[in-house]
Amino acid sequence: MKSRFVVTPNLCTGCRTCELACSFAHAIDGKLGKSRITVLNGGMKDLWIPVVCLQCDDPACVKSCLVDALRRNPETGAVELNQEKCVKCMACVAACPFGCSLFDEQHDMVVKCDLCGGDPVCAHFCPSEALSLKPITENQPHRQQMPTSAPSTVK
Amino acid sequence: MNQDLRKLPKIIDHYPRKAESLIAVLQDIQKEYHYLPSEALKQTATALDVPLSKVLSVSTFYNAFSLYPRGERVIRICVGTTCHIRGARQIQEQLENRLNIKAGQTTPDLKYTLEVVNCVGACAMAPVVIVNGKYYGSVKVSDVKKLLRRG
Amino acid sequence: MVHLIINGKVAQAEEGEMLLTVIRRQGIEIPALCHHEAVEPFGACRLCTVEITKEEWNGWKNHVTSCLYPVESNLIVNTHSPTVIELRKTLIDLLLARCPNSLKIRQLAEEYGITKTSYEEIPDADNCILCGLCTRICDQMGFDAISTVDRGHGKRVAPPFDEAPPDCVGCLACALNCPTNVIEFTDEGNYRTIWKKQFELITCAKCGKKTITKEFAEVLSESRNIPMSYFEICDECHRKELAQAMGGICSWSREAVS
Amino acid sequence: MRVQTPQDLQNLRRQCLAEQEKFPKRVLVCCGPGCLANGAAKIVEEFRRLLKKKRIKDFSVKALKETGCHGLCQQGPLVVIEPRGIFYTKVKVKHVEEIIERSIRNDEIVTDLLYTDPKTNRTIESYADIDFYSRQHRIALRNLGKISQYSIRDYITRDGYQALAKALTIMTPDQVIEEVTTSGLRGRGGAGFSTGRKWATCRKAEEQPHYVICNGDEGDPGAFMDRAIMEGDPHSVLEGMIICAFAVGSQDGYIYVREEYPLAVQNLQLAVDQANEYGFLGENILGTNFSFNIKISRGGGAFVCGESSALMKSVAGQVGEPRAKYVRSVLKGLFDKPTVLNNVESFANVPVVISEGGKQFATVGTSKSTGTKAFSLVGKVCNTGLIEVPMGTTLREIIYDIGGGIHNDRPFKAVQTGGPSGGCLPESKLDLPVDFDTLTEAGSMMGSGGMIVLDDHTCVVDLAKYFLSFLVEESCGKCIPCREGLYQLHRLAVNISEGTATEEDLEKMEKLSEMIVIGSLCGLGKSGPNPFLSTIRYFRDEYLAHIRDKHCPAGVCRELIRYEVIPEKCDGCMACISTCVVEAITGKKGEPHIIDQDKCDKCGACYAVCNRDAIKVI
Repeated sequence: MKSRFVVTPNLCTGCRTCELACSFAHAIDGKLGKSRITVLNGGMKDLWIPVVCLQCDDPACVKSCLVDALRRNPETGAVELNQEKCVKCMACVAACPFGCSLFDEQHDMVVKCDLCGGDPVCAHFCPSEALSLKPITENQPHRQQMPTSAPSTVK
Repeated sequence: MNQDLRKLPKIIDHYPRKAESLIAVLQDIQKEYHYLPSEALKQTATALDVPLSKVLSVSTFYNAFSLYPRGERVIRICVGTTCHIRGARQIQEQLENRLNIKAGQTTPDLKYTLEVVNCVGACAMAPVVIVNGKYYGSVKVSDVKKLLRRG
Repeated sequence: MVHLIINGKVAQAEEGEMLLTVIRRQGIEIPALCHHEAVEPFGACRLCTVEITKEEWNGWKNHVTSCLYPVESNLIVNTHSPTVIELRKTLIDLLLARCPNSLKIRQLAEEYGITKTSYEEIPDADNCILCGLCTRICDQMGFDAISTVDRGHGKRVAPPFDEAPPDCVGCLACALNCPTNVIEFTDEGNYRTIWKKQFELITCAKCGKKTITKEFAEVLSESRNIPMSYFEICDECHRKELAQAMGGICSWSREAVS
Repeated sequence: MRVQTPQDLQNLRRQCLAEQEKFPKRVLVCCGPGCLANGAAKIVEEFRRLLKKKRIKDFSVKALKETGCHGLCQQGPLVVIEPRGIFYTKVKVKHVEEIIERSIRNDEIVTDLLYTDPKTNRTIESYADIDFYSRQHRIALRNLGKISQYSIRDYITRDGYQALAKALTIMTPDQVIEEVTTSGLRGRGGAGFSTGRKWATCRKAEEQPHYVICNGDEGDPGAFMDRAIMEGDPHSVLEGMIICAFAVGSQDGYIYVREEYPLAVQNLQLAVDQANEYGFLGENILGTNFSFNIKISRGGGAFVCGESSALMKSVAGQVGEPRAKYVRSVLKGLFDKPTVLNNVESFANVPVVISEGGKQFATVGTSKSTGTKAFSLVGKVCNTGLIEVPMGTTLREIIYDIGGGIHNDRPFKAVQTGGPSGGCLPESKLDLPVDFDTLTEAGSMMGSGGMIVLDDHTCVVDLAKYFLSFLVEESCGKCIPCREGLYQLHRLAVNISEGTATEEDLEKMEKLSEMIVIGSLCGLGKSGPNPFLSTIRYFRDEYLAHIRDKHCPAGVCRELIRYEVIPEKCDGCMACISTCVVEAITGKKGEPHIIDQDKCDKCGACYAVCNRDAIKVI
């Protein structure tokens, strides 16, 4: 695990370039894919929160999948959805407490963020470092505590 | 029509409670009640821990089983190759016309069930007809009337 | 690592991989109507048949279904040999006789240059090609709600006794993966109906959007210990809630800073 | 009474022989499939009833034996008086009294019950002198008709379980496999795979446990050799299985028996219970540390379950759908564990292979197909019945020398072997030797042993149509080439028999057949088109007669024939009128009848009923 995808909402300007980058990155046959990241208002003016899969430690989506189509990729630490195995039963979409398994109507398939295989395209295009890929150094705390039920950042 | 299934637990307990015993249990149910009542299938499914859909799959795949009540007299016409070339077809048609049902059906009054079976191994005595388990060899078209009273 | 030759080009595969996976990895498209990665390969439709041979077989050829033929080193595979093409055409021709108005089969037929079946069309046949995907996926998910009944040409897929299947939870995996879209279902108002069984759909507590059926959620909650509360609102509202929650923390930290 | 050591077995054998010698005469009533259908059970009851009342020196009801199929079913019900082998044929209940008084109490022979050889018109006293028997060589059927079906002691008097004792106590599993391999024994179910090699592969498979299965499905219509062995000599099958289990290292065995064979299930279960009781089955057999149990698994009534992977699904209580065999069942069979599956007849041969030794066994038959093969010789042949001949015997010898030629001296047309997966061979092929490979090259196959002789009254198009409709009904429905392909092939065959087909249809059928053979998942589909392919190969002109001239030469295909009364021969006996279900025949008693061609649905019942040959087929 060389690097870690870090979300720092305070720096987010709400410009949604990340959504654009994600849609383009996941286009199929020229048709844009649904963005796996959504920038939403945090409850105050000018407070924007990029909402994206937290790659949980004990993911509800993996537990909900009855055909074992969701698996963690050890290199990237991301929980990846194997499209060929998915039977579109929508269990993971309903079970994810953060709504980060989505249904892409355009391509009629379930999608989720897989950190673009370890090099998230949204982090590249984010103008304000709200989304960034930080190399992991030894003295970094193992995991940053987040006040949600599932610690966010990745092992 | 709810069949009284008092004997069912004894039939099921005769075999280990494993999926492997399904066909043996179904055969004993078929022997006892002459068909597979739906209630019996449900209880067998739970007893052997086999999904009900799979029990139905097996009950409809094999010729031995019938989901519908059979007549008192089950007439089985052998249509194996030897019986076929020695006139089984005419005997089948005579029986079908006299009973006014097609092979595989039961008369409305539940008196007769007519079935065809692929070779029972008595080919030397073709054509063979079995009425309630009793074998009749070298059956001729003219014997058909007598057959209806037998068994 | 196993090395084999597919259509003249060398290909690599892991021990135990099936031929079809390797063929597809080379970007070669061959039909495989009864194949789905979620379930074991089945070998029913035979459309993925390819021609194989080996040096040491000196000329002898074999035709195998690639979906379940394990890779072997120095196997020579031809995915579009004349015999294989003719077999696929025959299979599609036979399928057209069975389901003349199935869109999927007609598309496949066009691909192989067949417009109309050369056999007698089967009277009142539905579009089911008995690929078994619906029953096998349902089994794989642990519900075993539907199965095939009877055998031979009269074989069909049905719930037990052709009544509402007790074990079905209305997850639609059967209907959505049927290659010829034969399994009917309706989502109207709060209800979903499939296999003559009615299910109540969960309505999102916030925005009223319909998600999965209650029965499905209960099964997931019990068997995979997922709190029922996760299912109360839809994915969109979950995201909004997450944004509000994270928003609360940031504004608290902003006040602390300023 | 457990046999703990080989010595115990020898003592037991002497004891059983002594019991038998108490009765100088023995009465053997054949209760095989054919004779049973002809009323053999009533004859046994009559013998019992009379013997209870009568006092006869040196004879009691214990010397009355119900045996398995004796062989010449056509002459059944059969009664044999040993030791002279007096062979009474077509015995009725009313003859029993006479047989007891004249043949058992005294030494006379009831001459009018003896067999008369149709060729020489001589009555023959002992079955051993009848051509039907003298030309046979019996290994798998060695005990049939000679021992009671219900007695393990009878089996032991004929060296029963000696081979097992030899294998278990003085041979190693590898030596057993070596012996079976050198014997050249190949699967008698029809596939002809080397039994020795199969056992060797299973023995080497690491996964445990190993299973041994006996395939008693015998789905081919017209075949009843396995039934006769299972009912008449079950212990030879058990002994073969136990030796196999010892060789491949298995503790659990199954015998899969067809649903249509209830008697076989009953006799096999009795044999298993007796074998357990005597110590040939169960824990520490014959005092060794080898244990083996056998369970009977009843089939559900599906021809496809003759195929090994479908059979194993059926034993596991599932639907009999075959799986692709790229991983052979010797490695992944029943419950996905290594499994040896052999046919009833193969197992029945094993004890002889072990007791005689592989080399000696291989001297019989041909180099590539050693040993003998049992056939159920049926159809339009004079001596229908169960035979066993060395491999390499020609079809002509079987049909004419043993079978006694064609019934009513009608012209021979073809012989059908291999059941629905086999084919028809015409007169020109009669001199082919019967073995695993030659018939296959000629477009048919030896198969499991059904041999159906056809005369000119059989229409090959009707026969091909019959086999195709049989397979359409018995197909498991899993794969498209078989489920859909055979259905369409059958539809086309029906069109030919109804005279609505064109010559292009023939080419289409041949092309479709080729694709079914290539595309099908299992043997049923791959060999399904054989009956059609072999009849079109040898009887193409008959197909063309149906298509071009709308004429069925054999007078069978209904849409192409007409039944007419021959006025001069018809004496107005009204038999056909009462049989005709569509009331198409009119006429008064004593006057020639007339068939109304519009009403007549050509079912052929009048033709079958008329015993004055007053109805002709055009």
